[in-house]
This record gives sequence, structure tokens and C-alpha cells, in this order.
Amino acid sequence: MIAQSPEPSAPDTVWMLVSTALVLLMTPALAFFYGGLVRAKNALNTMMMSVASLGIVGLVWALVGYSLAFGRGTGVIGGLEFLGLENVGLEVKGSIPHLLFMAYQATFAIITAALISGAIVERMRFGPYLAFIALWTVVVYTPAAHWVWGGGWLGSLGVLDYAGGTVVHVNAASAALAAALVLRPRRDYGRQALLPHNVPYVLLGAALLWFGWFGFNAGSALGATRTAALAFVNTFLAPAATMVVWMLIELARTGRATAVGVATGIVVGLVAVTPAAGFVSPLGAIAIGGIAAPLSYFTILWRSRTALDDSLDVVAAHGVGGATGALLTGVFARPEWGGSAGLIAGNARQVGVQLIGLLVVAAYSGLATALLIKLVNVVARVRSSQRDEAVGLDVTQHGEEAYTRGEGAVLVMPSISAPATRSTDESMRAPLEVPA
Amino acid sequence: MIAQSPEPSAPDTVWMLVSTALVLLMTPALAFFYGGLVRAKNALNTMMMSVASLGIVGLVWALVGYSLAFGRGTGVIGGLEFLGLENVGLEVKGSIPHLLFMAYQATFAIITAALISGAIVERMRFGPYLAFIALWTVVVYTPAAHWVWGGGWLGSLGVLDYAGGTVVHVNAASAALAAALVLRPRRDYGRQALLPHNVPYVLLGAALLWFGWFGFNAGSALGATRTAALAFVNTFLAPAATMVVWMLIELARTGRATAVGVATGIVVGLVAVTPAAGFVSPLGAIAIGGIAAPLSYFTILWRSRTALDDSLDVVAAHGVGGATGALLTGVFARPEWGGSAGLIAGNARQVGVQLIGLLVVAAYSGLATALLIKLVNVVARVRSSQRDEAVGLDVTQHGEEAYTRGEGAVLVMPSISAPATRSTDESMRAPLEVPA
Amino acid sequence: MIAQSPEPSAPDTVWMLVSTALVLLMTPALAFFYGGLVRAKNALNTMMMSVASLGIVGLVWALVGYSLAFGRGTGVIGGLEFLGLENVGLEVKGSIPHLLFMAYQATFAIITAALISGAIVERMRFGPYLAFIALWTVVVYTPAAHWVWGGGWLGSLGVLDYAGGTVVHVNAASAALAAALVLRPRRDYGRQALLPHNVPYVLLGAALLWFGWFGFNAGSALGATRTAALAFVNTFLAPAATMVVWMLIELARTGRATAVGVATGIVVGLVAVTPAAGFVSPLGAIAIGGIAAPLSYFTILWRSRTALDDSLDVVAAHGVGGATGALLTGVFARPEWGGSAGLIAGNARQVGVQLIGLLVVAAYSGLATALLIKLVNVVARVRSSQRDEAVGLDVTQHGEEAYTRGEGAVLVMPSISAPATRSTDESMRAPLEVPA
Amino acid sequence: MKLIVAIVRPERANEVLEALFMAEVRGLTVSRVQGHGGETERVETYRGTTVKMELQDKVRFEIGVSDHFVEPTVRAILDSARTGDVGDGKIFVLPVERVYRIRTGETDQMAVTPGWPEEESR
Amino acid sequence: MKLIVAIVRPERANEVLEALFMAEVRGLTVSRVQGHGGETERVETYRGTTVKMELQDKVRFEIGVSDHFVEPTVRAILDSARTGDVGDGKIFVLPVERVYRIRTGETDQMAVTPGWPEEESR
Amino acid sequence: MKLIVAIVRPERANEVLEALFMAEVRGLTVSRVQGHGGETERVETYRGTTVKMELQDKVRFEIGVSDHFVEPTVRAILDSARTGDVGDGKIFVLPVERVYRIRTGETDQMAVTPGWPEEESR
Ligand SMILES: Nc1ncnc2c1ncn2[C@@H]1O[C@H](COP(=O)(O)OP(=O)(O)O)[C@@H](O)[C@H]1O
Ligand SMILES: Nc1ncnc2c1ncn2[C@@H]1O[C@H](COP(=O)(O)OP(=O)(O)O)[C@@H](O)[C@H]1O
Ligand SMILES: Nc1ncnc2c1ncn2[C@@H]1O[C@H](COP(=O)(O)OP(=O)(O)O)[C@@H](O)[C@H]1O
Repeated sequence: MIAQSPEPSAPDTVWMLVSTALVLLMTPALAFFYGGLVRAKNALNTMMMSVASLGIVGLVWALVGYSLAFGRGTGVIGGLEFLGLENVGLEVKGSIPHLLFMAYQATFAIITAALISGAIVERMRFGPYLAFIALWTVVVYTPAAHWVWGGGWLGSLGVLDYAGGTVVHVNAASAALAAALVLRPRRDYGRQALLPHNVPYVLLGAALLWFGWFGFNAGSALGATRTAALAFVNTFLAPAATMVVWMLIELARTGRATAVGVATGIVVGLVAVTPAAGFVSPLGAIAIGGIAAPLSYFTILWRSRTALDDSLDVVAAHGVGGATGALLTGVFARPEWGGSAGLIAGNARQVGVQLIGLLVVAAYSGLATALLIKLVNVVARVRSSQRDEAVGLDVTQHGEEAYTRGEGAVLVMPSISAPATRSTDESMRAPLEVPA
Repeated sequence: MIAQSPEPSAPDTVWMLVSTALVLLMTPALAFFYGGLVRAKNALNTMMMSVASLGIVGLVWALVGYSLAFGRGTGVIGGLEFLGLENVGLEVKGSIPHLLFMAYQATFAIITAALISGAIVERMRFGPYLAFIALWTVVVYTPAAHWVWGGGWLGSLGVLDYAGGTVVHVNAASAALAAALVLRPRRDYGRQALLPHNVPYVLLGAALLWFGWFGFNAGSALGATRTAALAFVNTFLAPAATMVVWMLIELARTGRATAVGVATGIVVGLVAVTPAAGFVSPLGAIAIGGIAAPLSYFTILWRSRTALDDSLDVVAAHGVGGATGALLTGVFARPEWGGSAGLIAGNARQVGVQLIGLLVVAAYSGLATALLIKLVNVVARVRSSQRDEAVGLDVTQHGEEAYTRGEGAVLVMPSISAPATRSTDESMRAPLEVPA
Repeated sequence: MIAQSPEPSAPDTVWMLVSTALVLLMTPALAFFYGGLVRAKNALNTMMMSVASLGIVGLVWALVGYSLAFGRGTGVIGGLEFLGLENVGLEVKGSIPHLLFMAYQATFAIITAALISGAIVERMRFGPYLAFIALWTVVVYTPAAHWVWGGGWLGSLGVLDYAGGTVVHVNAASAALAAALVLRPRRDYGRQALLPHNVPYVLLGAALLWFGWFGFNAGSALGATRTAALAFVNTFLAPAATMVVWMLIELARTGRATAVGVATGIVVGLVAVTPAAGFVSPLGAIAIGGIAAPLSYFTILWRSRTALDDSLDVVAAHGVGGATGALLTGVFARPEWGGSAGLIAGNARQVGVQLIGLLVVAAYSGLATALLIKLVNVVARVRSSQRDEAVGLDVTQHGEEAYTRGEGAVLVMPSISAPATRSTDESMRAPLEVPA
Repeated sequence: MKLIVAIVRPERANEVLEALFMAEVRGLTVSRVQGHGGETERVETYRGTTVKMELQDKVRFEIGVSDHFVEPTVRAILDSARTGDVGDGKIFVLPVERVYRIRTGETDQMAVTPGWPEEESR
Repeated sequence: MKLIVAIVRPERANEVLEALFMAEVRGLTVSRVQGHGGETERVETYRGTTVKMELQDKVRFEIGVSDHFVEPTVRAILDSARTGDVGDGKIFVLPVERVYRIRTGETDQMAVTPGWPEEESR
Repeated sequence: MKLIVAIVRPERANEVLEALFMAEVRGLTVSRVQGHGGETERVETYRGTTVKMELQDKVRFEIGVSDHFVEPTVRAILDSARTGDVGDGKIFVLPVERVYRIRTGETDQMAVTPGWPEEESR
């Protein structure tokens, strides 16, 4: 509702409009990043796991989640005053319309849920997946967001999380780990080579993620401030550093820098700088990005030798990246750049606080996720059948193929020209049924 | 020209710069949405029908259309004072530079023309198509825009059309219907399965359309206002609702939610909320999005059983979606949220006004479009030959294929090494002709 | 560092945040534009040549290049006060935070280096390429940027280059020419048809380039000013004109307008208007765009008959386009629109100044590039082997394929289930190794 | 046993499929190929490069049949694939020495038309 | 000399490859095809259009072998490609008149199994 | 009548086409395949997954010719496809029982080389 005063800040409103749109774009970007990494027969299913989150989590957040995360409540959970968007109108919150703040936060909930899917692609039934992300948003994301950003106890404890290293990335990664363990590996995992069907999509996804991430990090300033500019520049420099270090590691180890590696490096750098973006210097951001590269790189190498089918390496990218970023935020944060003091600025305690924050969120998220999936599984089997997995989830879950050519496709309802004979084109000249 | 006073509003200018860029991106997005839905042999032609509109309609609008739509004229048509961009400079219009307002409006004209192409893909010759959209912009779009937004009679009547449910979507859909009827169905229509060749492109297109639509709807506030924020949030929530309802319908009917369905649902939700975006509450937007889903869904089901080859269902998506949105704007509009009163706010008359608006525009657009195509057909056959249609329009209209591999491709001008023998690589070491 | 006063302008900051993100997106856009134009076996390598620039040139610029270009130095080269981002903080530069200005300029350096790659795709080894663009940025881009924009002698001479016609496009094109000559043609050049493997990618790239270019040109106003609006509108109209003229030429010559042609036309129009965007009237921009079309078109026709394997026609698009734009800026610039007076406004001298500017930059860039590549070649062979070229650079340089299906792919480390026998699915139920 | 290899136009492929099903052919394998024959060439242009495309898209059918099925199968293809324009394609009938059904290991006659009495293989 | 043409499930293709290598088959050619057999049809829906997909993805092996290699090769394929469900595919053994190795121009026996003494062709 | 099946390197495919046209072969069908032979394997890496690629891209020619055309056709392929490196491919010559031209229903000799006097089919 249009409250009369005070007026929102016009430049802050513009920046948050832009940022919200940018973060929203990240979820389809993720769809391409993930979708390119799977086999063609599961491309649509993988993409849909992200895209559907825009609808499902978007609505759940607006109607329920936002209130539980940002309503005035206790240290543990928010209040109910914003349920069903009650009391969320055009009055000013901070310096922007309240509704816009709600929408901006929605985009974070959406992508966090979508991130999880990377660990369980190519084997989860789609209906149960939808139920899972709806529940997960309410049960896991919402409290975590409240604890750190919504006035909850981790925020009070002093946990620094600029744009969601802990709330978004460590949270999603821990859920991903739990989901991968509960769902078990794909039938071919470890025996067949499961290769990316379209690496250009992976690059497109990474590029659009980077683009959108400027809204994610610099938008977290909630206004057109200097800190927004700092977060922006750090979001540019950190992934640049990660990408370069990643290429150097690859060149050193195998003599070849890969495109999938570069795309992964970009994402890891973005993840790592997320909790730090508005708190550290540009050189600090470069350091964080550079340090995250080997940690994620070798985690991926190690993980792919284990029985853990975290298929698209959510743990290595978002878990390791997010944890690295969260801890290094505690190291590099400096009051001159907008953070409270970190280790380098003489406050060793901050690293401990950061560690507590991420451990608490990871533990809660992992546990609750495992329980949630088992719960959903009681109602409807979550794992696709062996046969469906062999055929591919696109056909079995969605009744579609990503790439079709129509040969051998016979119309089930031949509609107009009843007999499917080789009718001459004249048959098409019959009077047409025209809608009123 | 740089007028000295008054100054444009800087934040409003920023928002309109961004919005204009966003809406411009919608046309290539449409190219991918439509291009993915056709067969590979017509992919480029379908994409070009959208992309070319950026050039053709862009210029026509700047030089002619803008004046006729927004020049001070009568209730029926605008004046001529802006012909050839005369008198359109950097002086302030509203709170932004006049030129920027012109460009923003141009992007609407461009996408409206491109939308029509969805009804006539895979069978229209490209040259006549270019002529058609140029003429259509002047003859159909321009007056419609004038009537509703440019000071014309429908606006005076009180028609509410926030960002173009009637001017853009109903208008384009009615033109699409007429064009599909005049051009007749594709030769294989109703007999062969004509399947989307690349569903990821459809998802990419839908995602970029959504992203751009924030400029379309929230930009229609023409400044960085609360209403922009409202329109933005509604543009986020309505398609989320449509997508979710669409998936539920599909799950209920066939047990499988499709990717093409989700992409379509997103677009339908965006269309439906367009006329309402700045006039209704977020819950109203959710309702509009949700209501539009079954209406479009079942229209598509029904349409595909008829002889009407509205190939990519422009009528079902933009016609039904746009009309639903326009009428429901008359229902849900509330003064507290920025609209005048609608049915729920006690003003039943508004629904009637809305109905008049859309009927008038639909009738004029359908009729004029049919005449225009028949007119173009007098000069140059609009329908491609049966043979060209079988080969595909990419090769026959553009002399290109979307995806080539070069086998069997023989250089027509072997340029340098004259005889096409297996020359050794030495031949390439000959002194090079270097441009000055 | 957060300096206390004066405050940056919030709207200007927003616009530059947005513009920086937009220009950054241009480099992945270029990856798709270029990547679609090459054969599938070189798609990733071509894309990586652009994407890697985001990391390599991004870091080089931040740590070294920015200081040499924009540090207070001599007329020939900048100072060292900003080395390692020293003295680059959140204090105001112009009206925005200094760091943001640095990042905005970084995006220009990044794309300029990436542009060069179009001339040497499908045949350069990747490691040496990375070394080359790092060196090139310091040795060639940095001084050119300093001369024109950083307080150097060409700027003092009065060269008008609004957003980089000379610094970016002529510079990159001259380097491209030198690189193509030094690297020699591809082994099949002139004998086999080397066709674009994915034209939709080319269209996607062109569309995203256009979108990003609004940040490139309108962002060059460095604030939310009227001039930004002018540059924006010119960036919309010029490519529209180029595209239309390009289609008309093609229709006249061959009867078919091509998609690759339209994509090329868009880019040429964008290039041509770049130096003029904030200096000329919208009709001037249309003229510039229209004039550039035939010049580039026929250059491409001619070039492809020569032994010059400028593979993706960087010279014809960016060289001819950029030079045309630079010279026509000297013709069409008008003080009323923000430029100093050009030929039409009575100042014939400006054309000469423009010519000097572009000749100097072209000469320096071409020479220095040739030397640099020969230098790199001393350390590591720059040209890929004949055999690698035949196999394709994706496999040989990156150990990846753009599109894989996994048949015949045998896991080198069968990890878990040791013997690669047909293990039953039970084997997957063994206790999992779980990360701590 | 014979192996029938037929090259047809892509736009007739579905009609051929239908005709084969009507002719009681139940097993077949299809692939996308490109062919050169008497068709007029396509000219395509990509920037400065003009090329003659020597190859046209075709669909290849591969059908293993027992000897007495050859005639009706060929007939079905000829009828359904013909447009009368140059480029309609060719049918090759190849001798086969042995056929196996992988699922059961059955051979020859049994492998392609289950329920039919075994005949002498070639 | 014989040419063995085998149509198998894509998900068994790698197992077949492995089995062939174990059976000392060193040369072979593979392509992606689509097949129709006794499999249940897939139904797909694209907006209002519902279609029955008559064709399933398969992989086609083409292996030129000398006569005494036919048996082990067929055996290897049968064993590795079988799942027991409808749709496992077929193997065709075709007679070959002559084989050439392009690199050397060698023919027949020499062309497929180097080092092996030349036998009478067919 | 014979069916000549040739597997060649993709980078030689256009040369082979040209050579065939020179040899007056006017009809042929081409498809993309992958082959395994004596070539050295490619190693590829996708994140943690390292794979050996056992298959190389090849192009498969399928050419129906009358008997006296076999020799020049094979010759043309051998000459144009050879590079001398391992992996150049193979040529198989298969017997054909009957050929039909779909457009006209003509058979055998008439079906592949119009204007040529009918010879006895095999
Ligand atoms: N001798 C041949 N061997 C293999 N395929 C052939 C042969 N001749 C024709 N074809 C295939 O048949 C297609 C049509 O052949 P063409 O000779 O043009 O048709 P028509 O039989 O109508 O004269 C070609 O594109 C090619 O795929
Ligand atoms: N007569 C045939 N000719 C050619 N290919 C066949 C034939 N019969 C079956 N196939 C191929 O084998 C595949 C499996 O055949 P199907 O009859 O379903 O299996 P099964 O042998 O297990 O009954 C088919 O998809 C098709 O590709
Ligand atoms: N026995 C065979 N059967 C079918 N195709 C074969 C056979 N041997 C080789 N090929 C094909 O020929 C290609 C080259 O074979 P290879 O043995 O490596 O070459 P070379 O003949 O030069 O030794 C392989 O990739 C494969 O496609």
C-alpha cells in the first residue's frame, strides 16, 4: 500500500530494482550451468529443478517464508506479522519500499533451494522434488536467514555474512550433501563416464551467474552506497583471481586449462567472496578468490574418487567455497572497508565466530534436509526407478526431450484431417474453424 | 539537443536507461523462445523474424511511428511534430530526457511486431515479412498506442492498461490470429508432429523474457517510484503463480510437468500481469497469474485440435493472457495501490471499459492485419512455396543453416590456392596480400 | 577505503554499477558470438579465448594497467601511484567511487584483448595466448587508453573518442591484423569451407553484445546525465540502421538476408557509433550506422578472397567500423549534442585530428602486437601443430569437447567399484565414504 | 534372410514408417544420413564464404527381413517414399548370413519374425 | 570376411565395446541410430501436441572380421548387450567380398587383422 | 551390383567426395560415425572425471555401384582418403542382390547408373 511518508530513496530503489532482477536471473543461469553438465537425456529435468524454484519457492517465500525470516520474532524464528504479505506494502523499509525488500530476499531463497539440486540430478522424481524444495525453504532456509540476517542469534553473536556465504552457500551445500547421501548414487556412477553434454551452456550459465551476482553481492548493500561499489568490485576481482589460479593449477597438473574448470572457478570465486564482499579490501578479495581455488579444486578431485555422488560438486564449490569465504571474512574484514575487525585487524575472535556460524548452519541444514527427504519419501518415492534413470528423466519425468527431430513421432490426435493418409494440400483449404 | 532547464531526474533517468535496455533484450529473448519451439530447419528464420524487428521497427518507430503515437494530435491519431525525430531532444519529458522516452516506447513497438511472428513461423517469405512489420507498426501499432497511451480516446474513456496488456498483447494476438488465417496452415500441420527442436532455448528465452519484463512493467512507471517497485514485485509474483498452477494442471492431467509448459506459463503470467502491474496488490497479481494459467492452458489444448495453425499459440498466450489481465485489471485495480477503482473496489463499470478497450483494439488489429498481408501479397507472394517449406526456410530464405558441419560444403570461390588439389601447407607460406 | 567526503552521487553510482556489469557481460557475449562462428571442434577454445580474458586481463588491469593508463604521468604513459590498487579506494573520482571507475575501465581492457582473438581462432596454443593478452594489455592497451582518455597527448590534441572507437576497436583490429599475419592462415583456409557450427549462438552473442554495449557507450558518460541518454539512444539507433542497410545489401545482391549478416551488422553498427555516441545527434548516429554497413560488408567480401585469414573478420568489423565511426565523429560531432564541433558544424580540422588519432593507435598497436607474438613465440610456440589443428583445439588444448555423449568414454579411474565388470546395483549400497 | 537398406527423404520418413507398420514390418532401424544424387545443389553464404552444399539430408532405414518378406517391404517403401522428384532415394537388398536376437540368442527367422516357422537360412 | 552389424541399447554400448576389446576385436565403427521393435512406446507432450515416439535410441556397431572371428565376436556382443528386456537389439552377419585398409591398401584378412596369415577371401 | 562401405577421416571427407565425383560416381550416402582402430587414445578431463576416449570421429560412405564400377570407386577412395597415419579407415565391398530407384521403381543397373545398358544382376 502506498504509505505517504517517508519517501523511499529513489537511487536506492533503482539499485534494488536492478539487483533484484539480476539475482532472479541467476536461477535460470544456474539451470544452464547445471543443465550443461549433465547428460542430454536429463538436461530438461536438471534445468527444471532450478527454474521451478522460481515459482514454488517464490510463492512460498512471499506467503510464508518472508514472515518467518524477517518478521519480528525471537532469536530463533521470525514472527507471523507478514504472513500472506500482510503488512508488506510500499512503506519504506531501510530506504526502499518494503515490498521490494521482500522480493529481493525472495531471490535468495529461490536460488539457495535450486543450488541443492546439483547434488541429486539425474535420479530424483520431479513431484517429490517440488514438495521438497517448498518444505526446505520453510524448514531450513527461513530459520537460517533469520538467525543471521533477520535479527536472530547468530547475527547477535557477531557472525559476518555479507551476502550469504553461510546462509546461502554453506547451507545449500550441507543440504546437498545430505540429499546426495539419502538419494544414493546414480546407477552408473563410478562405472560409466557421465559427461557434460553441452559445455557452452556451462559457460553461458557461469557468465550469467557472474552477471547476476553483482546484484547478489552489491545489492546486499541495500542501496546505492560506497559499500555497494566495494562489494561490486570485489565480486569482479575475486572470481578473476580464482579463475586464473584454477587455470594455473590445471596447466601445472595436466598441461591443459579446461572450460568446465574455468566455469567452476568463476562460481567458486563468486561463492567465496560472497560473505566478504562488503567487508574486505579489493586485495583481500583477490586473496580470498585465489585461496579458494586450490581448496575447491582438490576437493573435487578427491570427491570424485569417493562413493559420494554429489553429482555437480555442490559441496566442493559452494560448501568449500562458502566456508573458505566465511572464515577468511573473519581474517580479512577491516573496519575501514566496512566490516568489523577481523584477524588481520587484530580481532582473532572473529574467525571463531565465523566458524560457529557456519558449523551451526551446516549441521542444522544437513540434518533437517535428510529428515525432510525421508519424510517426503514416505508419501511419494523420491528416487526414480532404475529403468527411468536409464531412459533419462526428461522423458520419464517430463514427457519431453531437450532436442527432438520429430522422426518417428506420430501425432496421437491427428485432429483435423482425420485419416492420416497423404492428403494433398487441398485438404488444408477446407473452411477453418475460427475462434470467435 | 541539450536544453538547459529543467534538469531531468537522475534516478528516474537511470531507471529508464536500464528499463529500455531490458525491454530491448526481450526481443532477442523472444527469438530464442520462438526459435527453440520450431524445427531445426526453420530455427534461423524464426529467430530472424524477431531480431529483424529491432532494426526495421526500430527505425520506423523513430522516424515515423513515435510522432503518430505520441505527437499531440486528435483522439484518433497523433501529430506530425516529431516526424524524423524533429523536436525530440534531450529536453525533459515527464522527468526524463525526451529522446529516452522515445527509445523506451520504441522497444514496445519492436516486440509487439515480433510477437506476431509466432503465429506464422515456418511458412512466410522473409522479404514480405519485413515489409509487413514495417507497415503494421505504422498502421496498427501506432494508432493503438495513441488511443490508450498517447492521449487518444480509449485513454480518455478510462481504459486502464499499465504496460500494454491491450496495446501490446491483445493487439499482437489479434494480428497473429488474422495472419495465421490469411497465411493458412503449414503443409504438415495436423498430419505430422511438429516438435520443438531445442527446449533449452525455450527456457533461455522465457528466462530472458522475464528478466526483460521487469523493464517492461516496472519501467512503465517512467521513474524510480514506489509504483515501479509495485509493478516490479507483481511482475515477479504473477508468473510464479502461473507457473505453479500450470505445473499442477499438468501433473493432475498427465502426471508430468513439462519444460515447455513451464516456459509457456511464465510468459502467460507475464502477459496477464502486464496491464495490471502498477494498479493491483501483490495478492491481486498472484490471483491474476493463477487465473490466467488454466485459461491459456485449455485454449492451447483446444486450439491444437482445430485447423487454426497459430503455430506457437500467440492467441492462447498473448490473446487469452492479455485479455484476462485486462479484464482482471478492471476487477482488482485499487486506488490504494495506484490504479483507479476496479470491481472489487466498487467500480463495476471499469470491467466494461476494459472490455471495450480490448475489443476495439482486437477488432481493428485483426482486420487491418488481414488487409495488410493481402496487400503485401499483391506485391510479393507472402507464403513460401511448398517445396521451400519442405526444405526449410533457413536454407531457402536465408541461405544458411543453424547448425552446420561443413561436410560436403564446397567453396564456390576457392580464392587463393586456385586448383582445389591437395596443396601442401607450403602453399600457405606464399607472400600474403596485406591490406594497406 | 571509505573516505568521508565528498559523497559520491548516488544516481551516478547506480548507473556506473549497472554499466560496469553490462560491459562485463559483453565478453562472454563475445565468446558466444565468436564461438558460434567456428567449427564445433574449436568451439570451447574460441570461447575460452574471450572468457579467460575476464580473469587474466581483469587482474593485470587492476594490479598494473590501471595505473599506467590513468595514473598521473606524462603525455605518453601514466604514473605508478595506483600500482597494486594503491590509492584506489572509495573516495570520489568524478562523481563516483574511485574503485568503481577502475572496474569500469577494466571491462574495456578485458573486451579489447578478447576482440583480437577473432583473427586467430582455431590455431593458437592456449598457454601462449594467455601470456600474449596479459602482455598486450600492459604494452599496447594501456598506453593507447592513456593517450586518449588518461590525460595523454592524443586527448590533448583534441581527438574525440567517446567510448573507444579508436582505443578499443581500431586498436583491437590492428592487433588482430598483425596477429593473423604472424600466425598465418589455418591449414584448411581457402581450401575447405570453414562454417559456423551454431548460428543461434552468433545471434545470442550479438544480442547480448548490444545489451551490454548500452553500458559501454551510455556508461561512458560516467553518470546519469542527459549525455548518457543521448549515447544510449544513439547506441540503439545506429545498429538498427546498420542492420537494415546490411539486409538490404544482401537482399539486393543475393536475394537473401542472412542471420550471420544481421548479427555482423549489429556489431558493426555498435562499433561505428562507439566513438560518436555522446557527440552526435540521433540522425547522425543513424547516418553513421548506415554508412558503416556497406564499408564493412564489402571489406568482408574482399578479405575472404585474400590470403589474409582474419578468421572472424575483426578488421572488417572493428577496424573498418571503428575507423568509419572515428572519422564520421569528426564529421557529425556538434556542440549542441555534447561534442566539440565537427566538419558539419564547420570544423574541418576535426576530421584530420581523428585521422591522426586512429593512424597512430593502429600503427603502434599493429607493430607492438607483431613483436609481442614473436617474443612469446621464442618462449613457447604460439601456433598449434598441424595435427592438433586437424583434431581441433578443444581436445588438444583443453582436453574437452563442447558436445559429448559419453559413448566410448572409459573412466580412467574407476574409483569405487574396482573391477569394471557389470556390477549389480547392490554394489552401490555399500557403506559410503562420507566427508567429515 | 535379407537386409533392406533404404535411403529416403526426411519429410517422407514418417510415411515410410507407417507404411512399413501396415506391411507388418515390426523391427527396423533408422539413422540420419546425408546423400548426394541428382538433386540441384544448395548454395549457402556465411559472410564472405559462399559454398555449394553437395549433400542433402536423408533418412536411412535398415530392415532385416526373411526372404518372403522382401517383396512387400520393398513395395511399402517404394509406395510411401516416392514424391516423383529427383532425390527420392534408393533401396538396396543385401544378403544376410545370419541374424541373432540379442535378448534370447534366437537366430535367423526366429530372430526377426517370432512365431513364424523357421525356414532354411539362405 | 564378414561384416557384423549389431544394434544394441545405448546404455550397454560401453559394455559391448569392452567385451569386444576383450575378444581381441580391435577395429570397429559405431553410430547412433534409432530403432523400432517390440518396445513399449513413449508418449511425449509439447503444449497441445501429444505424440507417440515410435523410435528408441540405439547404437549400431559395424565390425569387419575374418570368418573365424565371427563366432567369438557375436558371442561377445550377445553376452555384453543382453539385459533380457524387450529392445535388446539384433545382430546381422553379412558376407563381404573384399576389405581394404586405406592406409596401406592391404586387402581382406590383412586389412582387418594384421599379422594374421592371408586366408582365401570367402 | 555392389555396396561399397568406406570409413574415412572427417578431414578427408571432402577430398573423398571430390575424388568420387571425378570418378563419375554420382550417387552416394554419407553419415557421421565413430570408430576404434589403432589410433592413440584421447584423454579428456571433466572436473574430477578423467576419461579415455576410445572412439574417433569418422565419416562413413555408402555407395551402390554396378560391378565394373567397383574398381575405380575403390581406387578413388584409397587415393583421396589416405594420409598414411594410423586411422585412415577401411573399405568394405558387400554383395547386393537388388537395387531400386525409389522415384521410378527402376531396378539394379538402371537404378544407379541411368543410361547405362542393363546388365545381368549378379
Ligand atoms: N549409388 C548410390 N549409393 C548410395 N546412395 C545413393 C546412390 N544413389 C543415390 N543415393 C542416395 O539417394 C539419394 C537420392 O538420389 P538421387 O539419385 O538424387 O535420386 P533419384 O533416385 O530420384 O534420381 C541421394 O541423396 C543418396 O542419399
Ligand atoms: N528386423 C529388424 N531390422 C533391423 N533392426 C531391427 C529389426 N528388429 C529389431 N531391430 C532393432 O533392434 C531393436 C530392438 O528390437 P526389438 O525387436 O524390440 O527387441 P527384441 O529383439 O528384444 O525383441 C530395435 O529398436 C531396432 O533398432
Ligand atoms: N574391422 C573393422 N570393422 C569396422 N570398422 C573398422 C575396422 N577396423 C577399422 N575400422 C574403422 O577404421 C578406422 C581406422 O582404423 P585403424 O585400424 O585405426 O586404421 P588403419 O587402417 O590406418 O590401421 C577406425 O576408427 C574404424 O572406424
